[in-house]
Amino acid sequence: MESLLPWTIVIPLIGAGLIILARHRPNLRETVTLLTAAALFLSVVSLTPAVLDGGRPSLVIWGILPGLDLMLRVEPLGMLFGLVASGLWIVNSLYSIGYMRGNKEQSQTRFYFFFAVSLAAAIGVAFAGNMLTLFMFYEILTICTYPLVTHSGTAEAVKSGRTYLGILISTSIGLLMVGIIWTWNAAGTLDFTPGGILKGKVSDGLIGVLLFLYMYGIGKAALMPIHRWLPAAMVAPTPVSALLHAVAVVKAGVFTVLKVIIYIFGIELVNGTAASLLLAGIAAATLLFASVIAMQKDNLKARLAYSTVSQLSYIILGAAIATGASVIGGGMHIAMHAFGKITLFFCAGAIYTAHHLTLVSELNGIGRKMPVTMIAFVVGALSIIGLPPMGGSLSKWHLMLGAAEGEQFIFIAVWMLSSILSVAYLMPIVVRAFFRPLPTPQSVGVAATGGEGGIEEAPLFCLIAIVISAAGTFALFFAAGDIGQLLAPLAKP
Amino acid sequence: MNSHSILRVVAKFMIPFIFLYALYVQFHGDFGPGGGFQAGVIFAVGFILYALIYGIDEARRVLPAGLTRTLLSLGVLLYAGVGGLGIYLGGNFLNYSVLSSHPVSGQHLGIFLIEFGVGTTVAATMITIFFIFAGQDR
Amino acid sequence: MIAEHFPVLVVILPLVTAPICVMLRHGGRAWLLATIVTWASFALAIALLRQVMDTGAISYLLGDWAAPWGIEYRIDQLSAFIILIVTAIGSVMMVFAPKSVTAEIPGDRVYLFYTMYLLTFAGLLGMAATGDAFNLFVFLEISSLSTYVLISLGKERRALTAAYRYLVLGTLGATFYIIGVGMMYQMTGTLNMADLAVRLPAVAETKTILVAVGFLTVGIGLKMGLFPLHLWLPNAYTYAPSVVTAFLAATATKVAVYVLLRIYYTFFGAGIFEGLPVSNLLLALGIIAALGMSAVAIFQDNAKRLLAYSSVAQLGYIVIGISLVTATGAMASILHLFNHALIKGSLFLVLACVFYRIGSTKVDDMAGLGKSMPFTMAAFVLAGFSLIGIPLTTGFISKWFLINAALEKGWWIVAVVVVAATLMAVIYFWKVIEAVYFRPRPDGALVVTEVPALMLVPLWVLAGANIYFGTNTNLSVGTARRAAEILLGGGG
Amino acid sequence: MAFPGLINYWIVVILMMTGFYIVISQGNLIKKIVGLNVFQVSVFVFYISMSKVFGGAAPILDDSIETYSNPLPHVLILTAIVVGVATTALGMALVVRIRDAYGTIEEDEIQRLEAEESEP
Repeated sequence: MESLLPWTIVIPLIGAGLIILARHRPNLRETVTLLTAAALFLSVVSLTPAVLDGGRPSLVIWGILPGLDLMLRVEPLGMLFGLVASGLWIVNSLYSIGYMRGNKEQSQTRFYFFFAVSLAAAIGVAFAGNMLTLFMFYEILTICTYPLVTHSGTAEAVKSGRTYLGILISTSIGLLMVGIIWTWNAAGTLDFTPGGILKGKVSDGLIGVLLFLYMYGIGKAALMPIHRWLPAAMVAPTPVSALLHAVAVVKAGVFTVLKVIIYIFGIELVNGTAASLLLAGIAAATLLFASVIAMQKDNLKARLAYSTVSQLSYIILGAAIATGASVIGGGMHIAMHAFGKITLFFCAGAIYTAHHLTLVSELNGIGRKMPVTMIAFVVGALSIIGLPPMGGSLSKWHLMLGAAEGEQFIFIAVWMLSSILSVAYLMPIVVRAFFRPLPTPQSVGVAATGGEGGIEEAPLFCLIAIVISAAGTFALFFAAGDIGQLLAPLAKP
Repeated sequence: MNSHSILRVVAKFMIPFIFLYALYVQFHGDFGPGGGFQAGVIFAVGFILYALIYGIDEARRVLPAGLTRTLLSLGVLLYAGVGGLGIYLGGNFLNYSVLSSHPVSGQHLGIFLIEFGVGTTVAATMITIFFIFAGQDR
Repeated sequence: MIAEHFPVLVVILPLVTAPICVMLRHGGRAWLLATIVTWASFALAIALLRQVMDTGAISYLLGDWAAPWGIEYRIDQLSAFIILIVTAIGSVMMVFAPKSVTAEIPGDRVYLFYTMYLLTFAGLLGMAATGDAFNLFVFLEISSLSTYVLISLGKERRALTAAYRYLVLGTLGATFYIIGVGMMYQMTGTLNMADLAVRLPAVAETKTILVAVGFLTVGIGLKMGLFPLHLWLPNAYTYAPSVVTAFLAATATKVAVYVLLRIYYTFFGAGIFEGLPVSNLLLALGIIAALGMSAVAIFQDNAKRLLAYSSVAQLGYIVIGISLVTATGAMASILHLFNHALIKGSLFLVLACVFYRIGSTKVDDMAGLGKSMPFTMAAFVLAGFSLIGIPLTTGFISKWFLINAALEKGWWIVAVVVVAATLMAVIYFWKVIEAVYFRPRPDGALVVTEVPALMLVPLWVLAGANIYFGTNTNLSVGTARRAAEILLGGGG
Repeated sequence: MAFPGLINYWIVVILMMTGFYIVISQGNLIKKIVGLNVFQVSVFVFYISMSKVFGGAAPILDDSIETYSNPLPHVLILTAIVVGVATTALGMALVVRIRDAYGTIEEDEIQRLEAEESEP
């Protein structure tokens, strides 16, 4: 199955090329997107059995610097991230078709093209065999998503795009690159090695410095105060927010955080150091503050974006605690949060497509018009909050278990508090949607788009996607055992 | 200056001698002080004198711009050509010893040609510069 | 065995062709000839580099006069690398040139342009090839004088004053250089570089030599636009014909840096850095250049001038690398010479394309070009990423080694400076990008289309080289490393 | 060596500084070039005086002469003079064209004109 490894990156790129070729025939173009997504998912899936058996398919592409290769190497965490990203791409493509056509967006070919390239980059991040390779794909991901963020080309989009790119590029070039070079300088290698490569090579002080260079260098993980790009990115069309800024891009960030903690530093090296405690404190603060901010946002997508910031810090916190269970929990949360959040974004986009509503305060009674969408929204919200029987509850469980294992009980309290806060920012939406009366047509101009009372759902493609992702969120609750089994090798030092 | 008969006559008388002196400096350069640079300048001076007395147009008629430019280039090419000939005959670039069967006479020949190239170029350059500036006000 | 004459042929060929171009007196034919010759030189340069990498330094005695007395051409890894840079850029530029030149230079002067171009080309190659300190001066002046002419051929009248200012400062610089050489000659009685390297250490402590170091540094600093001696550079780059700017930015300053490297490491050996505060001075100047000039670049509204300041800033990186006095540092500098030539070469070629179409390089006038000139602007984006140092581009490789060198020496503050300057590069680069892609064409502006393929192809060759040498670093890194090792290993 | 022995260097330095001062202080473009020339000439003097060997004859080969002055710097300076001439000629040509374009050869006036140009 190793022969399929390069294809995981090549397939989306070929797809991107075909999309350009099919630019004058929208139906063909969208078919290409779907087929590419399916092919990518299959090729990623085909790697899974080998990884489960303890195999580590790897491939050296070429030597880029003396002693440093551009190489791919699949390990459990990357496997999981790759599965999530490629699997959700199929769902998201369905959704995109509905959304982009429903809203008659411009430059759709460019949209699908960069989407495919971004996926290639995300898979590259997932399967990178050393830090340099990861960094390269990480930067490509940043650059390829920029045209998607500024898709509309309005002044606001340009401004947000500037924030987006400014923060992501400056942190990655300014901090992450320095961190990587410093690591190379100290350790003489950048290969992801179980147990880390820095042990015994650097002083404690330098470990602290490096830890912060990495954590703030990985801007995609949106640790405060460099989280501003994520809400800014919400000007993008919703499918972009859904797949990239709830799944691929932000998960690439936290995924990198986990990778660095596990394979560069090594859990043992980080666990219990002063720097890691400080980092955990910052992550905890980000987690709570972002939740509080989310409560105050009336714009639905902005609220979800801050929720994402908060949820990402779950994973960073898990990485900072650096025990076996906490990193497994962190890894698991990548999948759980991905499904939950993409569902929520799908719903937000569906509401916009069907009724052009963007504010939470406008959502009174929407549940009666869009029952399927809003039920899916409830499913996603429950998962984010961390209630069974949704996937999110189990990853949170592992994370808390990890905190207990590291004897840092305060963070258990943080997670509990965070759950309460997420109830506070998600549940009002549900309450409004189902229990408040619909506004009268006179008070809201947009209601003129359709008659009152009847069901007005988003386009069919959107609806299918929403149902699939909601079902996935639910199914993950039962698949958590398998994920745990996949990730188990991470806990071994 | 067409009215100054004395100048015209004296100049006419002088210029051949200036040229002759230039040639002396040119060809005696490999035995004593002298050489292409000095000879070129002196030759140019003779010509510039002519231009000063008889007018730019008259001088241009004798030595058109195209000709000076060609001479300028030819001088450089002669220099480089002799150097290249050294390569062709098995030595290094600018090795004159191989130009003739006897190294010393080869040296002699080489420096003679090279200096001739230098002289031509310098003279042509000087005249060109003079013309460019002198022709300004028209 | 013509191969043994390559060291001199690579210089002589363009030098001889220049007067032939004068005799042709026809723009098109002169271009054809110049193109053939530059490509031939490129081929020679490749052969030379291979030869040098196989067998080590090549010595070529002009006129077969023995080395310390006669003029020696000496090609080692470093000079071969520099020759490769100059010929590669020079030949690509020649392919690009005809349309742009015809558009910017009056028809009856076009053949003069190619003549002067070849002279500059030959002068730069001569500087890199020669092993004689005074011969270097001659080539320096050949290239400088022809450069002044090239700059003065620019379309606006300010090109004239820019050329004049450069002439005054450039002549001062060159004269400073010969003063320094004279002092070294006075103390050692030799002008041969290898010989100087042997004899200088014995007298390195004398005042004469210390003064000579000062003169040489200032003289070459003027030529390469080392901060604060860069004052001529922005105007010269801004008002010169577009192709000239691209060529000069990619090669002329690089060769000057080469001379500086030669002076420090070959003439004096790394020991000079112990006796004198040269490295501290260079470090300070490099840091100020990198930070200050990047900051100045942000506020420019003419893209050409913006990139000119960026060049001064990038030179700061190179000087920082030199000032580290380690093999990695020197290597980072040499590598950046190569990489920056590719980056700035492509960026200025893009501006040449823009000028060709809209007759201006003001950032405001470039608004909306992203749609009408997609391929040109894509090259700009690509080269810009390289300037910033995004992975997979050459700029990243340079930064990688430069920061590595700084950390190796424990000077993490230098790493901070490099990073800070990079972030400023992001800002000034993005300023152009936003204008190009996110602003509409101004009302009533010319409707423009993509430039002809004859311009696009060379542009993309250079831009593509940014990717190629960012992913396959065997040639650049390997050569730079060997060159740096030889430089620091003492001698030539 | 006593003071008189170094007198050539004093002359060189005085010439050099004179030339340099003219280049910097004069606003007239032609005068700047004159200054540049003085500056260059000082270097020529420096080379030539440096090569003089006390008691040495002109370097023309003859059996009766034991010591020669060093001929190499003279040769070098010959080259440098040629370069200087070329520089001067080019500088002058530029000045002529600047006058055609701006109507003046005073630096401050040119700068004023340029400033007006950049602020339309």
